[in-house]
Amino acid sequence: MKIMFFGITKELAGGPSLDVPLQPATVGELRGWLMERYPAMKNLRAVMIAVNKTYAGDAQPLAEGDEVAVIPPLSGG
Amino acid sequence: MKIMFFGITKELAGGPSLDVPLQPATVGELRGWLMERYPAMKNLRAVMIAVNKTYAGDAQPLAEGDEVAVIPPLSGG
Amino acid sequence: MRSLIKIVSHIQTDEAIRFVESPESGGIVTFIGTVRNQTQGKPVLKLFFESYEPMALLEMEKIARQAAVQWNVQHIAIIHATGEKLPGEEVVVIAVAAPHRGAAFAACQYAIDTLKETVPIWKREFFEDGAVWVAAHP
Amino acid sequence: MRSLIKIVSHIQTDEAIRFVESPESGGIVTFIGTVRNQTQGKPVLKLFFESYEPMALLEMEKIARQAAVQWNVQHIAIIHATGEKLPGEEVVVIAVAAPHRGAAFAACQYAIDTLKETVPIWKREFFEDGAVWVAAHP
Repeated sequence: MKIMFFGITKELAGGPSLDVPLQPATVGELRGWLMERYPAMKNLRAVMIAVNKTYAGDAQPLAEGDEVAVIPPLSGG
Repeated sequence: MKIMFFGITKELAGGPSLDVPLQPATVGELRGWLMERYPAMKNLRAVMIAVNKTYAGDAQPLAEGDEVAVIPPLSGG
Repeated sequence: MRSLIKIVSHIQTDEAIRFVESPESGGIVTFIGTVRNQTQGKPVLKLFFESYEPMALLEMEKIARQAAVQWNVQHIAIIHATGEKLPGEEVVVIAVAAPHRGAAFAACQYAIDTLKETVPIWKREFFEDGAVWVAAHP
Repeated sequence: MRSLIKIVSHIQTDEAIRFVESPESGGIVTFIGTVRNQTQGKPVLKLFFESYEPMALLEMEKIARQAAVQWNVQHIAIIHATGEKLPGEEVVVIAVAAPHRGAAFAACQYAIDTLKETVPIWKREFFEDGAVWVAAHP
């Protein structure tokens, strides 16, 4: 499964996207995998995950083909 | 003393200004004289008097040379 | 604080916004009042605005000063039109720049609310069957 | 309701205002956010804005719909800039037309407050001695 990074997470991940080798079953599982791989993301004020362009809770299941994005703290406006 | 009229009071007075024959001692006295001369002004929602470009209460004394204006209900904006 | 206070025959919204913009302030709130094409369902053909101009300008300046004191407004522009205005045309524009956007919103709303209550300007509404001075009678 | 939702490289304030103006509405409130030349006293050289554009547009549309439902907004424009922006340049403009001005003020403030909370856009601040992603860390 491919995930996208934005803002500071793009820097921490070293690029705008990544192929996750395993298919995580839920958003929470993906989050755990990310925090293990990029420990510096634990220092961020918050990290949200969007699935198919909508904010998703940790319980939400993930399916192949979902558009998944890592959303660091917002600062628009 | 000369007074100015605006908006609907200009129509009721038949012109933009008027020489008041006597010198009223106070704003209240002027107001009484106006309401007697133009009874239709009594039907307005409110009539304020401005002296030297500032709203004035009925107790305020009037002097010769004051710039006096009759201010019907406002509707700017 | 910079303030721009004017009564004009034709409103330039952009002039008000450009006047208050500055690299020191982060937020600008504007209110623009336009002529509506109806009043309580009755078609309006046009409006006519009259002012007691020297006093109106003084009252508008009081509003600007109060906004500066109460909400720490950095820059403010208050421009009102007089004369004939057709539906859709702009009648008033108020632009406020403040360090915090909540203050800019509050100050701009204060300015238009107070303008309607204190600034000697009068509006005559023209309908197909006649005209009235708005709000004159109870 | 008409709504104009865009992410652009250069903001045209006037486009937002013209879009929401109509003879049916009497009041327009706008919020314009510009780049400040300092953050807590530290000079800012420039900003860089990045967005997750398709999701940002969806979240901006949600704001427009909520404003329409909650405040009876007639027309709304929400335009955000991305890319490099210098101090004084415009970053965001929101224009709201509503039948009553109180509703227009409330809806415009709701729109900018919510945009900052929900729309996936990120700002990087450049100082003389480095750069930071704003609000990223506690």
